[in-house]
Amino acid sequence: MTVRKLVRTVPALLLVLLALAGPLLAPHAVDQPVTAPYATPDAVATLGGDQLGRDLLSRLLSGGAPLIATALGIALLVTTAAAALGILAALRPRLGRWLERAADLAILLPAVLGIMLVALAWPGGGRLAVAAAATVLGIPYAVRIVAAAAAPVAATGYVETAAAGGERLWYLMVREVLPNLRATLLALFGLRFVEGVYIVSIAAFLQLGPQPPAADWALMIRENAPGILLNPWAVAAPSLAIGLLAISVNLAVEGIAARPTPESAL
Amino acid sequence: MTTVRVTARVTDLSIAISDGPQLLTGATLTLTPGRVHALTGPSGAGKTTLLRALLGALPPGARRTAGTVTVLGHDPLDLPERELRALRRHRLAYVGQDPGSGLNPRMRVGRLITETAADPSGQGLRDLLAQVRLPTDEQFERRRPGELSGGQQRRVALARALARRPELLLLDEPTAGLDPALRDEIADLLRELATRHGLAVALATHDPRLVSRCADDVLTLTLTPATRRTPARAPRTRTAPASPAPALVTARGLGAYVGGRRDRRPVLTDLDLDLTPGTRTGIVGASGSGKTTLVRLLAGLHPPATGTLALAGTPLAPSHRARTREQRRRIQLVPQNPLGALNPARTIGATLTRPLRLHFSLPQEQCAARVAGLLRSVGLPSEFADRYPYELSGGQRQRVSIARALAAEPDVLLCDEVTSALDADTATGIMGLLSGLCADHGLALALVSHDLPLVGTYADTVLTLGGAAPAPVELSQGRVGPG
Amino acid sequence: MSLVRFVWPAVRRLALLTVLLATVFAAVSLLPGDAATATSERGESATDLAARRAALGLDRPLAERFWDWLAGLPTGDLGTSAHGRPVTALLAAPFPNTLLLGGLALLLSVTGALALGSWAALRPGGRVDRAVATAATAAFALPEFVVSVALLLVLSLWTGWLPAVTLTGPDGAPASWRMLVLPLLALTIPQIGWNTRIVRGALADQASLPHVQAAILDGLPRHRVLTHHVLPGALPAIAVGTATSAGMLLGGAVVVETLFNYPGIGAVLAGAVADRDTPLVAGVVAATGAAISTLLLAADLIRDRTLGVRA
Amino acid sequence: MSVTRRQLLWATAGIGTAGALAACGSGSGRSDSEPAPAGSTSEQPRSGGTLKIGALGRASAVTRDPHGSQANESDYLIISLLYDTLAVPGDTANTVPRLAASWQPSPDLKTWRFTIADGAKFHDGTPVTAADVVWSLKRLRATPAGASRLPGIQPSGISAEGARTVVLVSDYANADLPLLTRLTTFVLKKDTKDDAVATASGSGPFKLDWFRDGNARLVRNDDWYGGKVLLDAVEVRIFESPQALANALLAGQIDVASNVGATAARTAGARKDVQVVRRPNDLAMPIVMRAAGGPFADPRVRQALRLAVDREAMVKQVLSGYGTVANDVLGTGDPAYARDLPQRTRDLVRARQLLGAAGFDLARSYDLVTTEDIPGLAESATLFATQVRETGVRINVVKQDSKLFWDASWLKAPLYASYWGTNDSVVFFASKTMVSEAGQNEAGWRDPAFDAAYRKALATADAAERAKVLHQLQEIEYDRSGYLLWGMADGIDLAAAPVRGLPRLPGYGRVQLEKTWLAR
Repeated sequence: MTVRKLVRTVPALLLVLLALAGPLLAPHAVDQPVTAPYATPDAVATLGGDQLGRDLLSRLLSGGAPLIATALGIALLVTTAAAALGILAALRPRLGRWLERAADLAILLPAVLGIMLVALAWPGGGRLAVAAAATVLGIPYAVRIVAAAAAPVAATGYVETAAAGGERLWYLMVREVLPNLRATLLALFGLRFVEGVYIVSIAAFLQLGPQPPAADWALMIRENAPGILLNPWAVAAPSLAIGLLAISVNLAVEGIAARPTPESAL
Repeated sequence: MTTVRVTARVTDLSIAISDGPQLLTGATLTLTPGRVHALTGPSGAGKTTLLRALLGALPPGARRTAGTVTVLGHDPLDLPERELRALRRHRLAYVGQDPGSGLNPRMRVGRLITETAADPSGQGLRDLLAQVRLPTDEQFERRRPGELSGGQQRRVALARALARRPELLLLDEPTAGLDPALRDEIADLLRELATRHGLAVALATHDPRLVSRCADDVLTLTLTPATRRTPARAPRTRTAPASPAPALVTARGLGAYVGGRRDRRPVLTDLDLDLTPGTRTGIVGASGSGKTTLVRLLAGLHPPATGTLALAGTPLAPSHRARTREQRRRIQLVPQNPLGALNPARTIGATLTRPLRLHFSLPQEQCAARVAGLLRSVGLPSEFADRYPYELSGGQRQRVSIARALAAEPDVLLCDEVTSALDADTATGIMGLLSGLCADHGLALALVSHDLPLVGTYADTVLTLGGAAPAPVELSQGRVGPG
Repeated sequence: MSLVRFVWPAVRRLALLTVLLATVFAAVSLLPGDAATATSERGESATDLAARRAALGLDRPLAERFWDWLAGLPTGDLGTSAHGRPVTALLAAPFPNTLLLGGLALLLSVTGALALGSWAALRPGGRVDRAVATAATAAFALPEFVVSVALLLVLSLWTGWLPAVTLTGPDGAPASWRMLVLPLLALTIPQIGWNTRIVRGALADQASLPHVQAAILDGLPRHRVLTHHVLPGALPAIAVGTATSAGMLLGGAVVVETLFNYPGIGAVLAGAVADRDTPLVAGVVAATGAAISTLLLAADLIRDRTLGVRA
Repeated sequence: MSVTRRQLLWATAGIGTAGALAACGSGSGRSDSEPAPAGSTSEQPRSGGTLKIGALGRASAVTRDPHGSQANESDYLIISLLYDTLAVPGDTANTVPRLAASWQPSPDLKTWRFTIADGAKFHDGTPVTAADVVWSLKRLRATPAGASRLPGIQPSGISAEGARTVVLVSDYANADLPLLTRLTTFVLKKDTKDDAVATASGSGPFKLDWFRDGNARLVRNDDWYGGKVLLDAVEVRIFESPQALANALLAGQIDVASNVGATAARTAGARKDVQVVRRPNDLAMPIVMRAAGGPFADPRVRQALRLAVDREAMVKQVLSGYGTVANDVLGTGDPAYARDLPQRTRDLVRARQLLGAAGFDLARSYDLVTTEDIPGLAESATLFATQVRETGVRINVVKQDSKLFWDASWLKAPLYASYWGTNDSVVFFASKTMVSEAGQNEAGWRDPAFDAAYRKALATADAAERAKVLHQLQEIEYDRSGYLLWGMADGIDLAAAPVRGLPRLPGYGRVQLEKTWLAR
């Protein structure tokens, strides 16, 4: 791992560390009103008050970890499932066609409707429901990407020779095809992480997923939106946090998964 | 002062991959207008690297370690990008090793040639087509590279190169994979271009006929000491049965199709084949006659439409998934394309160790020795074990692929164009190794190749596929039938 | 292009759409409560509730209800909503509005993505490339909600250049085109982020092909190599990529339409699910599904045509 | 699960059987709409101009049937401008005549005779007859929610006497029967077909120009019997979210944003050219503690919670100050409201004593169920839970999807937050939610003394006597009911500068735009 690669992962690690340590640094309790609703920044609340007058900075510091955990969970689940199914689809074309049709079906289903149906049918709703919805919706699309990337690898001489030479399916998947998909899978992971954040935000907009008084960046954006003219930080701060999170994670993933053959200039 | 104007001069040029193998050492060359200069030497000696150095386009990660290059008064290796681009656009021309893939598949022939033409008019286009002996009718100009034969593609690429009226023409293996008649035509064409247009031509080849036919000067590049190894015969103790044993692989009434649902066409119809231990069977035929399909069918990678297979008398399932591991060990395949034959993510040593552990579960410590032996048997130094495939040339990878097949100590070895990427003496070495195994260990060898002289010298029996089969090939060495 | 090549993918897409509608019908009925309870008033007695459930036909088995609804589809009758109004009438104005907004957003985002992606691909790893990549990631990471609120503040409330919400005329369409600008931008920005990544990836894959390397060695100028040798080859991947991501537009539409009060199908969908209004939900999915299917069909045809040419 | 939309269940606007609504000016002094329009009294009202008014509603729930269930406020606004009810809420008196010019009760307060205003005509010119009214009332009574809209009146009890008198007979003596005719009794022409209802002509101050997906344009009805209408036309716009509604007004695209909520009011507060119209006692957000059983059945526990809540903080934090502190008795706008009951304030020590005395289990946590239908409802539950934790009671806020809440938690859960979108008389809330046999007894509260006082109040015609009984009723409610009412939210509208004469009434009085005019 050259130094240049490590440097690109630093922002993401810093942000995640800050989010994990957040609750400890929070000056006030997360659900304790300390100032007037949408109060502008003052000595007590450095970033002002949210809709109930709770300290925005404390909620910002402790609102990161749950969102990151959810998005991380979604990204990991979707990437591993997609890797397994995608490579399987490439190695077994007949099965691949069925997975392709399932992916088409999922792409037709509007994501927002999918989230609603899964989250509302889930007993008790909440964060787990949205994570499940995001995973179920994300997998077909991701399988399509992995299958497309795995197809040329599966057709190469070394995979065919290994198959003809007596290797079993799981060995072909794990040892022959998977190592050559590192770049695709890492890029997919970065993409699904950001997609996870996006889906939790849309769910929060539809009042699904994390419930008040939980502190969660996506939920904070929707809760404080009416008061944006009173205390712009109430929406700006969590939005910036989500933006930085997405950029830093993708920067890190692109750093680690530097393209195998350096891209040729035109 | 020589009155002859020098087009390009290379003195003691050495090029290496940063902390990697040496690609080229101490090459010296002078190119003058009107003369054809041939670069020969074994694969991996740096012919292509030298050509690309003249073009100022070294492979990624490679850099000049010594020597100078001047082309038309400039040093292409550190020319500013704008001038280098102009040099390549107007005064230099390069035709790559595989021009078929070098042509934009979506462009029509007319567009391909006029894109870089100094005179893009219709007449100019027709002159160029005539010059490279291509049909100049309107219908041909509208065809796309996909609709042309290999030879036609090569000549379109040549026309595209000549369109800009260059002063220096660089060609990499201009006649590889062509039948003899076409090769002579290309050679005469290059000769005429050099003399009539005062073009300086440099071409890399390992086809002796081309060199003798049109080259004025010859530069033979030698392998750097590290890569020079002549393949030694691997001494093995198993005794081969003296009398011709019963057939190891018997195939009766084989039939197969290729192509997807819409463009299915039959390739093999009602074919019988016997591979007996110790014999070498050559499989020849025009491209597309089903040579590769047959071999893949035997290896269980292609579903047969009709016919049955048997290995040593017991029926053999058509798909490799249904065969026992032992059956799959006894039949080994060496794939056609050397570039895709080895898993880029694993070292050569790991690739060769896997069959040993899978079939013989050889303990780890003995594997290293066995791998070194295998590498030596195919003429590669044992240090290659911890190298990655991208650090090897096409020929070297092909030899590793052969070593991997031999690691499983198979009874049947199916080779698909194994010498296509090898130069003559390396190829001879490999064929010698395989023949030795046939003789000593009763290996049944199936050799697919379009290199008729090779098949002629080494195959005991020859199976010809496809309708218009070439004239029967004499079995004795030396004579080559019409291509 | 023989007709058969066109008919078969179309039939396949139609079958997929029918399967999707069946799953949606089943899924909505799985949700707790049903259309009758969802639209009942606070004081309604159990007997009245049962009477309304029978009136809405909710006591019939699910499969029967689905077939009746599907039978009406070809004639354009999408059944009646839980509030007693014909679904076709409910969607008559909103669907074309969302089609207009979504269509424009897709067009804008694809052209924008092609421009940005190509500009970035000129110098891989260069300053522009890194800047475009970071901007694209930020664009599609920020939820539509945040983008909409920011646009609203800057372009409407603080500067007053653009109207804050969309008001409709008697025909159900937005009264003036200026009301279309903010929702369009809010929908396009995340989509441009997504599509730029797709274009950039497709161009990168094409750039490594041998015929592009040959074009470079021919000394052709950078932009010519891009437009004539790289882009044509990348078009199929770009077409399929952008078409599949068109489905996300509806997700954005729900947010943007609610915030800018744009009279579209997104808001109707959100309300319909809240009311467990199966015919209305299925109607919306049928409409959007048909639109997305045609897009995917077009993308398939582009891909087949360009790939068909390759040897 | 409505998306941040205010979904007032107007069905609760059913009429209480007794009690008169004093002018909304009672309680905390005259409603101050700051900034008061410059010299409003001195300006001469001018006719002309089009008033663009925005109201909340969901595109998927749009309905046109005056007797149907109007989940959308925008639908109710359009219908109440097109059609007339017999009577309407008034600011000086509780029930102001509209289509019914006057009404007389029979001695036993069971039979009431309404006479139709003279000159009342439908938009197409035909006069309004008693037969039209009777047909309309019977159609209203036949709707699924008919019984709760006209409590105590059977379909057979609606008949006509001659062309201009309508007779309503109640099952029981009801001194305030006219209250029933105020909000839902829209009158259409006789025998209008169901599918023709949407385009049926009404008798209201405005006529329909066009209606499309919840938006509508209404033009002035020049020969309206109820007096001169000043506005040329009214354009009603449907808005999915209160935020879009407020933004539309701030951007000057609409003239009035109806019922936008406190946050929008504070945002507009900074703008000098925007009037913030406050209508006190508009919305109650009580915490309901189940009295029939479960952890809160013991009155001492309920009393403890009532003492644990910090009412000023709730009004300040949840309503941003746009509201008034309440005293656990519903019907704060009613003149008969017992203002003299001692205002309960926070007393944590007393609360802990009561919890100890009642042996309340402090180890486990209790669920407080709520929805997000109304801005502030979920926030009130969250803040309440935080405040009560100081007495050791751990409360966990559970936010449910709107449908799930009305099916599973309403009327059943031990502790939940409810809301009442209209402010009516003490007796209305008693009949609706607290009498043992009440249809919507949210707390499951059975109190014989309370029931007796309620029936006595209904049967007494004499005003002084009724006031005494009503006060006694409120004392019982104040001591033992299942409700914890910490405050009453103001109804808030935003209006552009030139708008004059907007109604000041809480609840559904806000739709009376016939006197509104534009000083532009």
